[in-house]
Amino acid sequence: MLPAVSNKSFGLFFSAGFLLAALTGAIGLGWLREPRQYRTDPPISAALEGFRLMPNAIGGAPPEVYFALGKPYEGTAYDLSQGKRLYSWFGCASCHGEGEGGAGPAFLDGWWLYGPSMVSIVASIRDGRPHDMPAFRDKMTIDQIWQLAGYVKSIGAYSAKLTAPSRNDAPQTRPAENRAPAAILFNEGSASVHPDQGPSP
Amino acid sequence: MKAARAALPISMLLSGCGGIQSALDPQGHSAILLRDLILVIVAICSLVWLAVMIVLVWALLRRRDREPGDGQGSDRGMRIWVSGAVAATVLIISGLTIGSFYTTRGLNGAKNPDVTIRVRAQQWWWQFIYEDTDPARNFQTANELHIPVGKEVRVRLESVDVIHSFWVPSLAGKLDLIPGRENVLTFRAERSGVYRGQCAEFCGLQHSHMAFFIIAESEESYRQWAGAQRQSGAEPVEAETSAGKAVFAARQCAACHTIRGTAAAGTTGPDLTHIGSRRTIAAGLLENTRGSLAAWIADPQTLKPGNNMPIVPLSSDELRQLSAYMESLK
Amino acid sequence: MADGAPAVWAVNMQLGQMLPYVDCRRETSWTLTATFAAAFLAAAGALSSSCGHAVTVSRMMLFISRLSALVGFAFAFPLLLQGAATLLLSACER
Amino acid sequence: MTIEPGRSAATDAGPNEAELERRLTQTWSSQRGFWGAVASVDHKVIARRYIVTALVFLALGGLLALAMRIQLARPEARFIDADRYNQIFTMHGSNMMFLFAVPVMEAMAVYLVPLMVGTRNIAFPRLNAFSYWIFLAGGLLLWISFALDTAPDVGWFAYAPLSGPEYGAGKRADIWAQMITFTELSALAIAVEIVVTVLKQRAPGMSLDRIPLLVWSMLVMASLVIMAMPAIMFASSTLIMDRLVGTQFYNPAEGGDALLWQHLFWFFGHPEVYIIFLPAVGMVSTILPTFVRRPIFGYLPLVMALIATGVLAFGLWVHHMFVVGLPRLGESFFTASSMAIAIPAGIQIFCWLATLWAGRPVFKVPLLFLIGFIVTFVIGGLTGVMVASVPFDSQVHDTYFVVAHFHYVLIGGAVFPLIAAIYYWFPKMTGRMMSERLGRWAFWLIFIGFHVTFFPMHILGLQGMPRRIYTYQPDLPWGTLNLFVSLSSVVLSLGFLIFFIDIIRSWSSGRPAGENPWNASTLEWATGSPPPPYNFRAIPVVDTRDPLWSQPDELPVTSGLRSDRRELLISSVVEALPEARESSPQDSVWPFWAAIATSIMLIWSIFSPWAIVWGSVPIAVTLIGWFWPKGAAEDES
Repeated sequence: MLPAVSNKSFGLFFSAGFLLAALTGAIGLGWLREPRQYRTDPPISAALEGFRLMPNAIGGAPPEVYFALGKPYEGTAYDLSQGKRLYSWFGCASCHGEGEGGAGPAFLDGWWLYGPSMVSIVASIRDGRPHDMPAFRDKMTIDQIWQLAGYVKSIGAYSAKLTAPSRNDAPQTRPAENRAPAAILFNEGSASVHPDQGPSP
Repeated sequence: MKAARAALPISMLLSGCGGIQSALDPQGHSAILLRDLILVIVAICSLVWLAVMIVLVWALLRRRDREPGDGQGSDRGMRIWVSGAVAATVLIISGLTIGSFYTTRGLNGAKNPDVTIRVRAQQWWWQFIYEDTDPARNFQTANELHIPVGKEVRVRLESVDVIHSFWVPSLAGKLDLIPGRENVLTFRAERSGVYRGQCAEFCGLQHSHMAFFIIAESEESYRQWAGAQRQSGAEPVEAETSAGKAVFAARQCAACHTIRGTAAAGTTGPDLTHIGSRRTIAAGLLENTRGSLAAWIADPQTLKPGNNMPIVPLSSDELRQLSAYMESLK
Repeated sequence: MADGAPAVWAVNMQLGQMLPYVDCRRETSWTLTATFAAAFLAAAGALSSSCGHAVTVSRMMLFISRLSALVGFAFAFPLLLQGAATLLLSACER
Repeated sequence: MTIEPGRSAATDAGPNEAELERRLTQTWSSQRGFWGAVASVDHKVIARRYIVTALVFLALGGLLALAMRIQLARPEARFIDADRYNQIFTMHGSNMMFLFAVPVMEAMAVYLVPLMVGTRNIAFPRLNAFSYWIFLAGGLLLWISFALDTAPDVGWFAYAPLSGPEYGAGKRADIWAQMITFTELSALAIAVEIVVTVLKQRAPGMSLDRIPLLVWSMLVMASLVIMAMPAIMFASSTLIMDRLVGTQFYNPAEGGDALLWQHLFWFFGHPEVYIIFLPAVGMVSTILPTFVRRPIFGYLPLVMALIATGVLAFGLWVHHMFVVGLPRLGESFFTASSMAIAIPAGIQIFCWLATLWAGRPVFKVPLLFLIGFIVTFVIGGLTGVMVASVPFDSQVHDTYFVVAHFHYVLIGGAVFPLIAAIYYWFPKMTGRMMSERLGRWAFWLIFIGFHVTFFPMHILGLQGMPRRIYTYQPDLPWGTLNLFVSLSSVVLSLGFLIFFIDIIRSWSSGRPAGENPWNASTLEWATGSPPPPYNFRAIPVVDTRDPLWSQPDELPVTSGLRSDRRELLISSVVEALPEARESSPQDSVWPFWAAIATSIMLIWSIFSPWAIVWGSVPIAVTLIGWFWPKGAAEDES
């Protein structure tokens, strides 16, 4: 007969195991952490302005603070989803459609006129580009521009991030960002609307 | 802490009306009917509870002289009592149900309302659009609704994003705003006053700070107010306010907010054409003073974390001018 | 037997979600008809179960038929209340 | 009564008692050590594990509640920020419903039902082991996500579209939805076991009208689980699909419907309340007679009430949706049904009162909690009648009135009986008594603490305080009452603290209990405390509702089951006449591995739909291991 003592030791053993499993699980899943930054401190915002561009205004380097924060605007689901809302609030769709392009170039195809780097996309939004891309410097704050840039980059991502948003609560016009649309559409070639547009601004 | 201190002045605004958001202090036709129903049901249910408690205490403490009965006699007696109690329950429940149906009938609004307002709820504020037969006379406001006393008011409820719920307990019961659907609620304020309402369906981060005010006033002052609201934003007269207007146009503000009569035509945030005339800002969070306007513009993310207004970097002069301009938009 | 009462009630709950739209649009009264029919069925089932006592002999059958009768009445009651609702409320009210 | 024995080998008819016990122990007990414990399929071992884990979740959920009360004690407090608060109230609700209330009730069923119907193990014991590991994995998933700041923040009801792809950024809502799948999977598994155990494994003679009321209630509860849980599993899976692969179930722009979620959720969510409450009804109806020294009054109406409540539970879901703008006529149907459920509830209360009236109450701790239950639950039931009315509900829906109402029903209606049940069956489960003195302290602190905490919430709700707000403004007239409620909640938690201390203390050093310390009447008291691995030396035969009262000296028993292998007695559904002998599975570690494989697939599928494809391979492997035939062929007699 299994005596009561053995049952009891099993109970204790079990609670210890329970705690241990929880602990190891927490550590093991630590990489999933998604801190949400609702309020960017003004000094950090100011520092985010300080990215540097090469003379061709394509390549460049983000500010140090961007790395210190852990590159949040590309990988944090919250920032990506805010970027998605900014995309519709600031009327990006009027020229770029839902990413398929229009008066402005497409993002979905993964062909980037000014390269896929964050700095270049941020510069495009902040300062504008030739052929009627307006500057949003006076319309958005710099944090918003970074959020939007992160989202725009995810529209044309060749491999989707785990944190990429999926469909909107709206009519579906294209594959969602978490399906890596560029991987589907890249080979169809660039849908550039200004064939004369060279790399230099 | 900051918010607590900043919010304190509202108490002055609200003082004198303790039950400003209370189902027990009804000031509207529907809410009065509902209060009566609530009181009747609560009274009946309290009596039922008391009866059960008396029986319970009696059953526990009664003197037991004889052996407890497996005897058929006591069982038969109990069967009669239990059946009687069940019959009483059936009667009470039927009464309450039918009474509830009658109240539902009474809540029916009039077919032809005097005022119709479109409500578009969004995370985390209320957009109120006063519609006229002539679209040129449409105007909109945010987080503050003026209605004429004694008139049937119909609100057409839509949601821009997630599910919200329109609830002004002093005037009527609540009704949800659901994306993809339109709900209609009709109510009538019986007395003039300021009534607070609040989103009652969990709608995300700042669900707690999504309040609005309904100001019920005489027909005449309502007409005056509506006429004033149809005007474009006031032209600044002082140097400070015109500097504020320039700041508004030059900085990020105009991308999200509209001030009719200026170039600012953003639609993401509330219409600010007459923000100076509103009692509160930020969906009932702060009383509308120049100080709280400045506090809000300077750091909306500390006062209401996660809302969609960004921190716009401004110098202290710009901040002062901008808040003066906002205050002047009566 | 009254075992059908819950089923009748369940069907009527579903109809109550669909028929008011039809009734409002076409000015019919299907909700009312369906509800009273359901209430009648449930009550009749319950009565037949309770009358069944006389003929059933085995202890288990007696237990089951009594149980069915009580359950049948328990479902006839909400059906009657629903009938009252169809009389008192119009199908168009939202 | 004897059953035709197997052809040759050892049966329980032959040898003397000591020899028989030795053989049965050898056959039924699990191996010692870690793997022995993991592989065990003994329903008592698994149920105890389940109960302990669920109580741990209760304590954790209670801590969350305290954190919320600290935040709400003052207006515009900054103890917890909005984001964390939303996670906390979501965690509190989900944890209490899915990780505490339902599992603990099912665990009580897993422990008690086989003993009360007089069988040796539950049906499908390996599924039972699997179910526990899945439940544990789901609980860990939720709590680890909380530790990592990725806990769901959409409420325990997770209304679309707030939980949908556009407004629920990150994996928070996915974690909630997948936690649902875990816990419902484990709940469904147990429900199936209970239905089969009750219908096919009852002791000879335990016909339908002699089944203990607890077993009846568990049978109804299990049927409810089987019918309600698929709705929520469908809902949570479609939500994940909407979020991950872009289906459109809840997207009105593409022909989906945001209200579909609410219909599906509440079609599960309302029966859920009765899944928690009906076992409590069974506990009350079983414990009460013991402490008033007479059989329950009104067995038949109580069974009817259980069944009627169970069925009516499926016609109440729209009363959670009275303010979404459905036709008033359709809504009033749900008013009628919700009001009508007061009739079976009333019948239960009246029958218990009659039992109390006719008996001689012995005021031990379990009876105290039952009295507390009646006082509290009647209030919860009556406020339930109130919110069943459409117009009444339009004022109190989503306010603190409803918070008060369902805490009266869930704590008053289910947790009080559960505590009574733990005091009552603790001696059976551990062989030791809990402290009468600490128990009285716990009762008075919990009872008074509960009422002073939750009663004022009714008033707060009528004063217009909505639910799920992380703070309120100082000028609203709710500050004083909220502070009072927060202070009262300390009293309540003190009571629970004493209760937990009593459990831990009594487990190691409580007074030893005999076989039947309360002089109760049902079969579980006819064997040792704690029961041996084989439950009963010989399967008892039942010819009344209260077998230990009518046959106080010696229960009649059957014989004929083999003692050298695990065998159960199968009986007929209605009359419980013996039909066959059935072998019962051996211990196995495969359910554990299957649960791990399933967990990997379910968690992976939050991130990639391919998880369903590749994750099913290890599951298939573990299932093959699980079902691999071994050893002797079935004894077909």
